[in-house]
Amino acid sequence: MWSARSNGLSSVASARLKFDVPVAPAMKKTDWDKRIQRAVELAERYSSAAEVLAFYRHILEFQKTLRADVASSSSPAGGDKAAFREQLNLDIAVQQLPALLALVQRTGPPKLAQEAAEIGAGKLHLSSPPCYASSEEQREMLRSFLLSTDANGPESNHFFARVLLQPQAEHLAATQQTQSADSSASVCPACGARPQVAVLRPEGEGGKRFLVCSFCATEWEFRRILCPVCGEVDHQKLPRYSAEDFAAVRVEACDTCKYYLKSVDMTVDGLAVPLVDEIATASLDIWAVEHGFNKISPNLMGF
Amino acid sequence: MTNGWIDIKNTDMMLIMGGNPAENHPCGFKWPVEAKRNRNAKMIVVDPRFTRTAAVADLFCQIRAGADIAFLGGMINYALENNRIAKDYLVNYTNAAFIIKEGFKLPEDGLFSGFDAATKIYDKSSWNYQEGGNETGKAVLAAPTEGHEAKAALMPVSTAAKGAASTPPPPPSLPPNIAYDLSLQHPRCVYQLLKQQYSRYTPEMVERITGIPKDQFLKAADLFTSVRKNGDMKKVATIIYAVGWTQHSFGTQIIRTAAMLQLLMGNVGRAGGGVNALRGHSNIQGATDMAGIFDILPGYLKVPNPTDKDLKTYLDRITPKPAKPNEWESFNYWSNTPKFMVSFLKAMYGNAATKDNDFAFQYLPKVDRNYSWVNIWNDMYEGTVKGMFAFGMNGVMIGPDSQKNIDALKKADFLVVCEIYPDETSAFWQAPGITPDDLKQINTTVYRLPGAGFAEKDGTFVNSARWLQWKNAALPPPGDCRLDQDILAQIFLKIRELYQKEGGKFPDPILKASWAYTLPAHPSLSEIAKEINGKALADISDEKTAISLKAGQQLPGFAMLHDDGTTSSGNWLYCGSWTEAGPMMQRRGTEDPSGLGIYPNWGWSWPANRRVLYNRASCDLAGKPWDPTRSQVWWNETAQKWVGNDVPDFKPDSKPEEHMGPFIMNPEGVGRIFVPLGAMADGPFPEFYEPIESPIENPLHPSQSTNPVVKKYKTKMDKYGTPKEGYNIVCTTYRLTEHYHYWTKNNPMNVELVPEPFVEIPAELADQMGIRGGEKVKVTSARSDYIAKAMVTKRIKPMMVDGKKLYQIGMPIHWGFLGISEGEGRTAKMPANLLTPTVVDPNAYTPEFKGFLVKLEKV
Amino acid sequence: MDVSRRAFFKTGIAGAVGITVFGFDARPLLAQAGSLKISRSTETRSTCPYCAVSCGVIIHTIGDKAKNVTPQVIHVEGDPDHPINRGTLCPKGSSLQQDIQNERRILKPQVRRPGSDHWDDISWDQAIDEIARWTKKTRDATFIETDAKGQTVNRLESIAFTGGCTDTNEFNYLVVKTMRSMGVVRLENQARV
Amino acid sequence: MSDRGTLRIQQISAHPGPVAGEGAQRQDKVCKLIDTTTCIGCKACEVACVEWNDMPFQTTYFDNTYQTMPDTDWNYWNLIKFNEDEHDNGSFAWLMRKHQCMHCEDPGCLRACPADGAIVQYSNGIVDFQQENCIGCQFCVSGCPFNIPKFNPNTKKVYKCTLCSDRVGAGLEPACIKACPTGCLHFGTKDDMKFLAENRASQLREVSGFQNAGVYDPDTIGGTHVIYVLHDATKPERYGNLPAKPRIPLSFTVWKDIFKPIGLFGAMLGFVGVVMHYVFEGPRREQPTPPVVRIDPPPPPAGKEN
Repeated sequence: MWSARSNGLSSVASARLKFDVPVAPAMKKTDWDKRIQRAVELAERYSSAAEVLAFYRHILEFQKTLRADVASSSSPAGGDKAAFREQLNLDIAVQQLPALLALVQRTGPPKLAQEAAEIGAGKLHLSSPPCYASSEEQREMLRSFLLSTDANGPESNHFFARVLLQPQAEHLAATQQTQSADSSASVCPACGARPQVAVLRPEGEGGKRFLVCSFCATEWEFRRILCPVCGEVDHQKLPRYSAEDFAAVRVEACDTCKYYLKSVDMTVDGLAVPLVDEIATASLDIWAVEHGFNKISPNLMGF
Repeated sequence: MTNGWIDIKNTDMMLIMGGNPAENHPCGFKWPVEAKRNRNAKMIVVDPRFTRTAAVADLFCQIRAGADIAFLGGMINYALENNRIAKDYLVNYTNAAFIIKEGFKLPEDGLFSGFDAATKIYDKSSWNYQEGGNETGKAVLAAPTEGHEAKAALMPVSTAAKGAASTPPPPPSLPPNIAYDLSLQHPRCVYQLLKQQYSRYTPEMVERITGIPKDQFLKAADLFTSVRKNGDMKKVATIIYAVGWTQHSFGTQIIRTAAMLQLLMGNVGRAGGGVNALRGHSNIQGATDMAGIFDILPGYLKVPNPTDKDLKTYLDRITPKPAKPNEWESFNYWSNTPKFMVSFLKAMYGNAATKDNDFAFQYLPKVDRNYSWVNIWNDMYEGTVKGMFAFGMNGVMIGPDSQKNIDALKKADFLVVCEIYPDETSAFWQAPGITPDDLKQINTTVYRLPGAGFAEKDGTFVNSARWLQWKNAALPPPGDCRLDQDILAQIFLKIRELYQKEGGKFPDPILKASWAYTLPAHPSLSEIAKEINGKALADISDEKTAISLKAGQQLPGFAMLHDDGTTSSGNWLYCGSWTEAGPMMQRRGTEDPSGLGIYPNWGWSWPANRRVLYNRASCDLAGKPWDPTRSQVWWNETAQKWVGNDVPDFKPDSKPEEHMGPFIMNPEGVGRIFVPLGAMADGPFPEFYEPIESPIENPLHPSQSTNPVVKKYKTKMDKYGTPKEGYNIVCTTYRLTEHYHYWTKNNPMNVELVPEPFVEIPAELADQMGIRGGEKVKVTSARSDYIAKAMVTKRIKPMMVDGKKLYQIGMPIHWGFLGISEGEGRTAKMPANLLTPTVVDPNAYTPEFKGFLVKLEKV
Repeated sequence: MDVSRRAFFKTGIAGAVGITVFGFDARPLLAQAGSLKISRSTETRSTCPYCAVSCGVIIHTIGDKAKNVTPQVIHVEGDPDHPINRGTLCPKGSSLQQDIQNERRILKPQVRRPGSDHWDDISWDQAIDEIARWTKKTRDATFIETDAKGQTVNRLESIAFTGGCTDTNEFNYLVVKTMRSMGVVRLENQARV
Repeated sequence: MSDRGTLRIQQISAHPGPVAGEGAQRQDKVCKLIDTTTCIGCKACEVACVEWNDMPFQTTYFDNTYQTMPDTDWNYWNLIKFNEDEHDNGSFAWLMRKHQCMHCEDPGCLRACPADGAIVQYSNGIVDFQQENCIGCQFCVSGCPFNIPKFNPNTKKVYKCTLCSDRVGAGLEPACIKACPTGCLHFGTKDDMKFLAENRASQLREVSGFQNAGVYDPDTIGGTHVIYVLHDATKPERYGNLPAKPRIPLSFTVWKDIFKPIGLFGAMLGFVGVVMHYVFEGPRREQPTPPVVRIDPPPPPAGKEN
C-alpha cells in the first residue's frame, strides 16, 4: 500500500524501487483477505450490489481455501500462453469441484445454484459447449474453458472453471512475473486472457494505467488514451464516463469499437481493490450496456 | 542537445555552465539528479551566481559573466598538459591531425590572420587545410616565422578590401586531399596549433580573467577531465548549457570551445556525453529547424544571396564537396543539398515550380546582409521598417534596450500583434512615461488580435532533445479568439486576393504559393505536417533499399528525396515524421529495450528518429562500443552493417576499415577542432574577448580587448558604458523557476510564489552602500535605469578580476508594465531589458544580455 | 453473447422481472443505473508550453462536443506515460489550468488608431482587411526587385515578421511560406534571442 | 473527514480515560522522507499543497529571499525554507528545506492542548487538528518545538499540515509527495523510509564526501513522522532553525506526566478548557463534540480514579 515514488526515478534503495521502469505492483501471494474485507465494505456502501457482493464474498472465501501452489511453476518461455495453461492442475480442480457446487447451491443466485445442482447430479446441461457431469466430463468442462481463446465467457460452466482455476493461475503468474514488452498489449502477457479492469496507479502528478487480467489477475502496463480492443488513439473517440456515486471508478469507452472497460483510479481511492470494486460498480456496467457499449470481458459474477 | 534529457542519466560527469536547469528545467533536471543518485556522477556548476542548480552540485565556481572561453580554454590546456585526452578518437574522428596552410596566424595579439581593420571583416583564405597527402612523421617544418605572418597578414587585406567594396567573392574551398600527420607532430597540424593557442590559458591567466581562484579552477579541471585519466575511454562526461552562453558577443565561440573540449576528450556521440543546449522555450528548437530566422531556410539550408543568379549557381555555392585525406572516406551528407532544396521549392510552389523556371528559385528573396532581430528594431528606429507582425513575440520586453524598441515602434506605420494576454509590445504606446501629448504624436496603427492558447491548438513542438511531439487541441479558443494559423492564413489569402484583383509588385510568388488545404482559411495542421514531411510527386523507386512509391504517397525519409522535382518536402530534416505508416511524431510507445533512455517509439526525433547524434563515435575504430555497458550502435560483422539500440548516425554499410568519419555532416567527415574558412566569422579557434561593456582590458591582449568583428550600433539610443564613466558593476539577467518569461505574471499562483521583481546584490557591496534587503535600488546602465527591491545575498561573492575587486549583480526579467503585480502598483513597471545593450554575436546574431555594465544606487 | 446480454437488460428495463444471467436480482442495480448522474469527460494529450523539456500533460475536459457543450478544463495531469517528466510537473506546469482558463485573456480583436489613447473594438473582417491593405501598400511601395548591381533580389525590407516561442512547427512553416513569398527578409523568432 | 473512518486514533488531546480503538491491531506507522540533498527548491510541493487543500490566493511580499513567505501560515502549510549557509572556512551552501509539521511521535501540541478532541494523533503517527473542537487557546503553538501551528484570527482556530490525513486515509500519498520533480520526497512506512534515508545518507558519506551526512529523526520527542536526509546532521540548525534536540516546553510535559494519572485530570482540563474558551471567545455557543464518539465510544473513567 505504501509504495514509494514510482516516477521512474531510482531510489537509493534500488532494491525496493525499480529504476526507470514503471513500478508494477509486486505480484506477491494473492491477498484474499483484502479482497474479502473490501467486498464486505462495499456491500455496506453500495446496497444495490449487496446481493452480488455477498455471493462474491463466499466465492472469495472458498477460493482462499483452495491450494494454489499445485500449478507447476517450472517457468515456460515467458509469454507462452498455451504453456501457461498447460501447467494448471485440472485433477486438483476436479477434486475441488464438488465443494464449489455445494457452496453455490447453498449461497448462489437461483439460476447458478440450479446449474450447480444439475452438474452435481449429473444431469445433461444444455448450455454450450455442452458439459456432462461425470468427473471425466467435469474435467472436460474445465479443460474446454482452458482451451477456449476467450477464456471468460459468461457461460456458467466457465464460472465454475474460473473459480477453481483462478487461484492456481494467479499463483503461477506471480511466480513467473511475466512483464509485457510494450505498453499496448491488449491481452494478458502471462495467460492470454482479456483484461477485466484497468487500474490507475500514482506516477508523479498523474495516474499510470495498468490492465488487470480477468483470469490470472496479472497487471500489465497499458498506456493512457488508447483503446485496448481496437487500438483507437483519437481522444475525441475515447470518452470517459464517471458518476458522482463512484469517485474512483469510471467507464473507459471507445466510440469506434463500442467496447469498454472500467478503470479504478488509485490516485483517488488508494484503498480500492480493483477486482472487487469492479464487481461492486455493476450498475455502471448496466448504464454502459444500456448506452450501447460492450464490456471487454464480463466479470466472475456475470456482469 | 546532441543527446537528450533522459540520456543525462547515463553520464559520469556533468559540467553545467551558462545554464541553470534546476531552476529553468526542473522536470528535466530529474535526470542529472538520477545520474548523481544512481551512478554517483559528479556535477560541476560554473555560474556568476550560486543558483539552485549550484545548490545540489559537487563543485561550484563563481565566474565573471562572459569569461567562459577563458575557463574552457584553460580546461583544454589542462587536458592537453595532463594527457586527459582520447588519443585514438582525436586522431581518427577529429581534424587534429590535419595540417593547416602556411600563413595562418594565431591571435597572440587578439587577431587571427586576415583581419581588415577598415571593414572589421576577416579574409579567411588562410584559415584552411594544406593540400597534400600523408605527412606522418615526415620532415618537421619550422614554425611559421614573423615574415610569414606579416605576409599572411598583409596579403588578404587587399583582397578583403576589394571584396568589401562590392559583395565579397565566394571564399576559396577546402582542398580535396588534405595533408595530415597521424603522429600529431607537425608544427602546423591542428593539434599542435591547438596546444599553442591554449598554452596561453594558464591557471594563472584563468584566475585573472574569470575571477576563479587558481586552486579552485584546478580542482574543477582535474575533476572534469578525470573521466579520461590515462586515456581510459570507459567513462563519459557531458556539458550542459543554455542562454548563459549564447547571449554574448562571442556566444557561438563559447559553445565551440565546449565542443572542442568534448572532442578532445572523446565525449561526443556517446551516451551520457555530448554538448547539450537546453533550449528555453517549448518550440525554440522547432522554430530554428523550421527557419523562423532570416539567414536560413527550413532544414538549415543557406538562404540564397544576390550573386546566386540561378538555382545552379546557388546550389554549387552551398553544396559542399568532400574534403578529406585521400585514404579516408567522407559521407559528406550535405552533398544531397540539391535534393533538399528542390523538394523544398516544390513544397512551397507546387506546380508553379518547374525545371524550366528553376523550380521558382527566383520567388525566394535574396539575402546579403544582417536582417536579424536587433537589426529589425534598429532599422525600424531609423525608419526603414514600416510594419511589423508579432505572433506571440513580446519584442518590447525581450529587448535588448526596450526603450529603443518602444521608440522604434513609435515610428512604424502599423503593428499587428497576435497574443493571448495583454502584452507590452501591442501596448507600447501605454508605456510608463508617455504623456497624453506624446500619444498624439504616435501615429502607429496597432492591431491586437486574440490568438489561441497552447491547449486550444494542435501541432508539433520540438523539445531540446530534438523530439517532435504532436499535441492535440483540448478545447476551442474562448470568446472571439481564433487559431493563430487561421489568422495568418486569412491575412495572407486577403493579400493574395488584393493582388489578384489589383495586381502589384512581383505578385507571382504570392499568387502561386501552393495552398492545397481542404479549408484554405482554416488550414489543418495535420495537412501542413504531411506537407512538411513531403510526398512523391511521381512514381519513384530506390533500387538500393528496394522502396518504391506511387505518386502522392508520403515519403518514408529524406533518403528518398530527389532533385528533379519528383518529390516535395517542406523540411527535409523532418522527412520521416509523417509517413505512409502515419504520424510518427504522434507515437507514444513507452518501451525502452536498451535501458539507455532511448525510447525509440515515443514521438519522433530528427534526423531519422536518431536519439544521439554522431553515435558512430561511441565505438572504437573497429566498430565496438568504447563502453559495452552503454552500447548504442555497433558494427555487425556477419550482417556487414551498422546496427544497434539507436539509429546509426552513419552510412549503414560503411565498413570500419574504410575509415569513414563519424561526423557525416562535415565535408571532412571528422569533428572540427579547427573550423576552416568561412564557417565562423571571428576565428577558427575560439579566443577569449571581453564583453562589449567590460570592467577590464583583456589581459591576453589589451590592444584588442573585445571581439574584433563585432560592430556597435550607431543610433543615438545606442550608448555603451565604460568603467571610467562609473559603470563598474557587472550585471546579468536571468529567469526563475516560479515564472515563465513574460507570461506567468498573469497567473495568480505564480505571482503568489514570487510577487515582485528584485535585484540580487552581494552582501559585501550592500553593506558598503548601506543597502538593506527589501529596500529599493536603482540600477543604471548607459541606456536607461531600472528600479526594484534589493535582495542582499551571500550567493554572489565579490571577486578579484585582473587584480581588481569586482562586484556582480543580477536580476530576473519577468516583470513589465502589464500583469497582476504591475496592475496592483507593486512594481516600477520597468522591463529589465531597459538596461541591456544592442550588440550581437557575429555568428548567431544573439544579443549580449549577459554581462553588461551598470551603476547601483539606493533610491 | 453481448447482444443477448443487452437484450436481457433491455427487457429488464422494460419492466419485466430483472434477473441476470446468473439469476441475481437486477432491479436494485437497474434502479441505480437509471439514477446515475453520468458526466462525459475527455482526456487530451498535450505538451506543456513553457520550457523545452516539453513535459507531457493530459488535459481533462468535460462537455460533449456532440451535444454542443463548450468543453471546460477540469484538471491538468502530468502525463504518466511521458518518459521524460513521468507525470511530474514543476510549479509552472502544475498551475497550467490557470493559464488555460485565465480572466486576463484578450477575447476580441482591437485596434489602436494613430494618436489615440485607447483601444477600439474592431471586427475580424475589418481588421484582416485593413492589415492586408497595409501590407500590400507598404510592399508595393518598397519592394526591391534588383539591387544596386542589378542582381535580382526580390525582397521586401520594410515589413518584419517576428514569431514566438510557442508557435508550432506547422505554423512556422506557414510563416515561411507566406512571408518568404511576399519577399520578407526580416523574418525572426524567439529562437534568435 | 473521510480519514476518521479509516485512521485509528492513538491519542486525543485532553481526553479523559483510555483512547478509542486502543488494543485493536496497529496500523503501520507512516512517514514522509525529505532528501534535502536533492531538493532544488522548485516549490512544486508548495503548489500541490495549496491546490489540494483549496487554500485561497493570498498576496505575498518580497522579503529579501527566494522563500515564498517568512513562515508557514494558517493557510500555507508547506514552505521551502532557503538558507544561505556560510562557514568560517569560506565554504558556502544554499540549503533548501521543505518545512511543514513534523508529526512528532510525542506531539507537544497535543500535550499542550486543553480542548477535548481538538488534536488527535492517529495510530499511523499523523497528528491532526480537529478545528471543530479547537477553542483557539493557542497552547499548541507554545507546545510545538517547530513553531508549526498557526492561528487564524478570523475563525479563532489553529491550523497546520495534516500530512494529508484525508488522502492517507484514502490510501494515498500526501499531495506534496507526488509533485516532486526530482524525487527527493518519499512516503511510506516509517521502517521503509528510515531504510531509504539511511542508505542515501551512507551514500552521501561514502561517495559524495559529506562526512556528517545523516538522518534527522529526533528521539527527544520520540522521533518524527517526517524525517530528513541532511548533508550535515550534526548541525540541523543550519537548515532554517531545525532544532537539534527539539523539546516540549517543560510546563506541558509536567502537566501531562504529573496530572494524567490523577483522576482530576479530565475534569480539570475540561475546566481549563472552559476557562480558556471563555477567555478567548466569551460564553460558549455550542458544545464541541469529541471525535471519539464517531470512532468508538470510550468506556467511562475507571472507578478507582475517583
